[in-house]
Amino acid sequence: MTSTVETVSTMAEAARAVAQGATFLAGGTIVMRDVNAGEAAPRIVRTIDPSLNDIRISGDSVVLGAGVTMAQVLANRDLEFLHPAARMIGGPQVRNMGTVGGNLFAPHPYGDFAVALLALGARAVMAGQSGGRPLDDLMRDRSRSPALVAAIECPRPRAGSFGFLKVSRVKPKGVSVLSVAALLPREGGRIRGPRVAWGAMGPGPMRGASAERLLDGQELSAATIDRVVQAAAEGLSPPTDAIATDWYRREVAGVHLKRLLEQMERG
Amino acid sequence: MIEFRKEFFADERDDDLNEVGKPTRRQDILGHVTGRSPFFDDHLFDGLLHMRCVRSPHHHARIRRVDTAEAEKMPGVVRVLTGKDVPTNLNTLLSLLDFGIDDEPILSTAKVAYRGEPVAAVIAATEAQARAAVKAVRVDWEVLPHVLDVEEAIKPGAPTVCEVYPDNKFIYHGKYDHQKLRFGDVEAAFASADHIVEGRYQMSPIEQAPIETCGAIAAPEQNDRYVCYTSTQALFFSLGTAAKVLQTPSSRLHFIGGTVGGGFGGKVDSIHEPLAVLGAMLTGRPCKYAWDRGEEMQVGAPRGAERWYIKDAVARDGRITARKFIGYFDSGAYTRLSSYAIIKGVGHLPGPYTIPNVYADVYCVYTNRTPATAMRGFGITGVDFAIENHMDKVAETVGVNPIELRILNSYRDGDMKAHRREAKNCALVECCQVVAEKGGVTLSPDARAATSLTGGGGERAQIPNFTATDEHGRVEGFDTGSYAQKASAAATAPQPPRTLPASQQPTSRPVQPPASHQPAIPPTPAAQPAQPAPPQKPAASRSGAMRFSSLSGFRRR
Amino acid sequence: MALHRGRGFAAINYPIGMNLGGDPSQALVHSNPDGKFTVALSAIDLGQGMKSVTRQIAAETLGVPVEDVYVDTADSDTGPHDMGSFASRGTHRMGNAVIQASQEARSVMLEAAAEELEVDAADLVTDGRGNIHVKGAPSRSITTMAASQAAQFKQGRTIAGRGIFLIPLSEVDPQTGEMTPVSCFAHAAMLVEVEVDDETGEVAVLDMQSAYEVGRALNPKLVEQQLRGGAWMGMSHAIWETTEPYYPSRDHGPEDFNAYVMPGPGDLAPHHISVLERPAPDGPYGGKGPGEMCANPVLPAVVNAVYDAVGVRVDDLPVTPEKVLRGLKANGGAKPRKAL
Amino acid sequence: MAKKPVHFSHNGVERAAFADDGQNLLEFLRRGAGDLSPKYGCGQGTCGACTVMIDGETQLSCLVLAESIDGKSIRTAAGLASDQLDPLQVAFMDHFAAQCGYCTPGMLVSARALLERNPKPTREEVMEAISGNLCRCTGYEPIISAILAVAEGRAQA
Repeated sequence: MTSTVETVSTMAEAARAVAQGATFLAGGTIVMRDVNAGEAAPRIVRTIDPSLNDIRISGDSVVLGAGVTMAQVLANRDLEFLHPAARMIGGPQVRNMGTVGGNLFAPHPYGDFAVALLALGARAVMAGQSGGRPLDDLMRDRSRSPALVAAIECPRPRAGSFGFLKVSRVKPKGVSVLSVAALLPREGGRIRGPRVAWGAMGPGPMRGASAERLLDGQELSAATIDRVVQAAAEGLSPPTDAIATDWYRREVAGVHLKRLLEQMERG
Repeated sequence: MIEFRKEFFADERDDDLNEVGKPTRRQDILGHVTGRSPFFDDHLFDGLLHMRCVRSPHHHARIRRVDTAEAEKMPGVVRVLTGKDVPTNLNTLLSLLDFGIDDEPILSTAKVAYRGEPVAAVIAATEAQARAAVKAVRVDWEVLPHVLDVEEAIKPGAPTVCEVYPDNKFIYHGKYDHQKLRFGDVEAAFASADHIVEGRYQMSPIEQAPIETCGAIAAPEQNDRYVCYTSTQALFFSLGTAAKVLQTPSSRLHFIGGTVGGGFGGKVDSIHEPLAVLGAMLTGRPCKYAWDRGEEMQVGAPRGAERWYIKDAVARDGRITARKFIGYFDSGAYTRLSSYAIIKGVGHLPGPYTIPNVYADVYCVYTNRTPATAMRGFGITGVDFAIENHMDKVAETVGVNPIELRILNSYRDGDMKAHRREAKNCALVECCQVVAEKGGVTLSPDARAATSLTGGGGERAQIPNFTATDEHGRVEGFDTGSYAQKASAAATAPQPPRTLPASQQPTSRPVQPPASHQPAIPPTPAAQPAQPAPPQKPAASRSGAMRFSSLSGFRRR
Repeated sequence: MALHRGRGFAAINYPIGMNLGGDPSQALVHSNPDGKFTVALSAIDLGQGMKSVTRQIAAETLGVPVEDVYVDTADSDTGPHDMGSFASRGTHRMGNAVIQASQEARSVMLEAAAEELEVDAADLVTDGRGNIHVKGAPSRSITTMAASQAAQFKQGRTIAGRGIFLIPLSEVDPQTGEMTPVSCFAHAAMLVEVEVDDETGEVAVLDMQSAYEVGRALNPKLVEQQLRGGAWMGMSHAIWETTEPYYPSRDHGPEDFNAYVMPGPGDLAPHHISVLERPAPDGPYGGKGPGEMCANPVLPAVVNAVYDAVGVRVDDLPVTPEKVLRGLKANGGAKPRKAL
Repeated sequence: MAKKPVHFSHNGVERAAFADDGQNLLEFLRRGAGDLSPKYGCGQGTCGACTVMIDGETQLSCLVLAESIDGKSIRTAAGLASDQLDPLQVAFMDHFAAQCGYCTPGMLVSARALLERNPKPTREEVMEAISGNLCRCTGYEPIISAILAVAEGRAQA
């Protein structure tokens, strides 16, 4: 199927087209690849709406336009907590192209930035709708987005409470064996309401419920970490692909979560 | 991080030359850094058409019907080719050198034997249109059982991958279903060895992965000729193949290449040139046929997998007295170049060592996967991985330093090699010594004093008095002949070759050693019982007519 | 977690060219009236430097500066037959053909010069800088340009030469495998140091120490390109690459460079190369062909190093983290050997 | 098929051309603008051979919709040399940093973009900058050396 591309001036128009079944083209790293392969939808829409690239920083949260690129994230000091994840997306060219919104829909093994956002408890603002919708909802079935994502609202984590790790076969740029992000808010030394998210450990970014359960209310001691590591892969359904088998991903998930937690503990 | 150790072999070299030995800049470097080097796809043509193939989604299937009607009506589509459009729709690459029987269709019509095998080619105005039309070609498949493992493929009852070789093994010299190497008597040496060391090694299939994918652009030229810009690694292989497949005099073909974005062996197969030229012939317009990256990786022929079993007899001091190989090359669905790689590989055994008794049975095995072809180190890399991994096991078994072990067994000038030619110009010992020195590995005085120029010859120059030979794997149905002249023999073969039943196989001596000696080596493949007659093999191209090969002159086909 | 270091060694030889079909290559060399030479081939430069090495060989043989030689390849209308660029045959086979063609062209050039200088051609030598002079008498000289112009416009001589390399077709004995496979061999030895992560099975290559014997290094920088790039490829074959990660299953075959993994710039190991040069008696100026064999010793050396580091021997390539980890689990953990 | 007009600056020269619907920038530059220096290696964004600079940023031209560069400035390897070669080009020649030459144009564009935003990169920064450009021939080391030589002022311009 050959594709037709429409360019519209506003997000609202783009949202209407998406509602009618069009595919939204942003950075191009996913959709243009499909266009080249003859696998894209017949109707593609893009917008030159500048709001897509807005970055708004407030005291306790940030709002990233869905068209903000990884490079723009990396260029912004207020977004330092997102740099470890943004830095691990693709090579320099892909980071200049790939967007925050696109990464939410990047198929396995991509989507590591979304893993970070998921752990941070970010919400997606849909075009033409007020209020955000938790990424957890959106990630449940990424193939059927209910509407066009206009922006991401992301709480800013307290210093030292958020960490991200991506494991690749190729350095410095490679796709995920897995990625893992952890948000560990503390109250009096104890972890309260932790959020752990995994990449490449399921069909898309997934919460690590078992790790969260074992971390909640605990101090980040060696004993806690040991318990978490043992159960890390519970409830996850990693795929087998050219990079690794499901067995391998399960085997090393705990090892890498441990390394992330220890790294966060060291600060 | 590079040094030239001029002190070695200095008296064999005259270092006083004008141009040779100088670090002169590459002739092509200015073009490379300015982006002006003309790769095949850097030749622009107005009205260029794009060809893409319809490919099998199955490992093995009969083609009941190919329906191109809908595709032909798609926007931009100029023509859809199927096998009937290809003048000689059966080829084997080395037929230009009279080696092997034509076994591979250009566009398959009867069946497919690997996932990705082409059955039709769409020619359209844009690549996107060609891709869209490819999806509109309807193929009615009858899926057949498939086999993917080399040792499964040669078991009785395995599905026949390629009808030309019904037992899934290439036939060498019109006589044997494998290539033999026999030097001395390995079984006698095993019987008296201090140690037996065995191993099984699996070399992986590998993509050549040039950054430029493989392709060609052909266009009508003046004087009823066709120009073809190509990424080929072998200009006359590609030209000769196109002439043969298109039944056209080679004088009508003008091939231009030579500036290629990496090859590593993956651009020898001459897949694109015949179809690009055919497209130009049938449409009268310039036509490009190139792989995308996905095709390059999964449809383009990889370095084939190899499985090796090695068994050594080793003396207490680390000297290897016998080495036996059983090797299986995974050729994939068709022969391409694997049959020859085995010849080259067998001439390389037992590696750079002087071993008085050597045995090898190496099989070119057909499986339902992408045909294999050349890659950097073709015929050698896989077995060297096996040998040198094995040497490490030998070193551990006898408790000898691994570098020392290599020097101890290293071939020297004047030694007799297993293929019965004298070793000359050797330098393995010196390489080992230099690395030991750099790595701080202490060698014994003997190993330090060793040289490639000394210690060889004499008794080591002798061909063994007795070499055990055998007739296992004997096939009937081919005329015997040299490996280099077999196409003519094949032309007269009335039936596909068959392996003789075991009871009829002549053997000059038992080749199966006591089982206790070689648990890791699979039994010498037993002769297979007769199978139902395979489908009649395509015979269209094997008329008796003389044709000219640009590579090897006139010969009968 | 523990990281374990180990070293592995391998040594190989490598056959140059092939015996199939006599392995022929042809070359044509001619000069224009300015004394500049064109070498017409149908050989392929895939990056290995075919154009450059034949250019240097032609210049050396002709006795002219390399700048005065241009290698034109590959056009089937003008370049004579060549088997192709594979089997490490290019430098050796085509180099020999270019020498032969250049020798013939040189002899005509010297005859033209001799006629102008009124001396015997046998007494003439070239200085490699564009001059031809009487041996021992540099003042009695003529430029290659003047000689070429005289040949073209005055003497009616064609400064041109033809060359071919061909070996006798070798039979292979079906019963014993007796054959003449190739004409000469290159050699290599390699010591690789690796580091293995015993919790993840990941292998990092830390260092490579090599010795490569390549015949004469016809252009040391081109040789280095092959050895360095080839060793990288060998390391890639050893640990990263395959088209069929679960061979013999065909599932999960990579279709892009994200799934087809190869070591990136962050995976490189220092590679300390020593080049040895034992000239091949039948090679062009003793050259062999380093292009293929450079990768080969790395594969087994890596496997042997991993075994040395943790006691896990991976007999099927590539040495993925999964295979190492499975081996570690089967052995009950790392069993460092440190035998080298 | 719809054609869309595109005005853009191409290596400093103002140009106008028509892009096909869905056409990527790589094809547009090569067949539409006759700039053959960006190369097709994958069409998937995984090899970097098609790298160009768009308003000073490296992007993968195979994944850029051609019409989206309307009003933008494109630089390619073909535009690196003006009266004289770019120092990176000279360094690539001197360091034998190209073999087959197919990845070279994209590699040079990535290197040029690096040095423009970071004239004194570390080795790690160089490796990061070229990590989206695959080379199958060299093993990267000569490429890294060439770029560092320019950064350290060791290369002759």
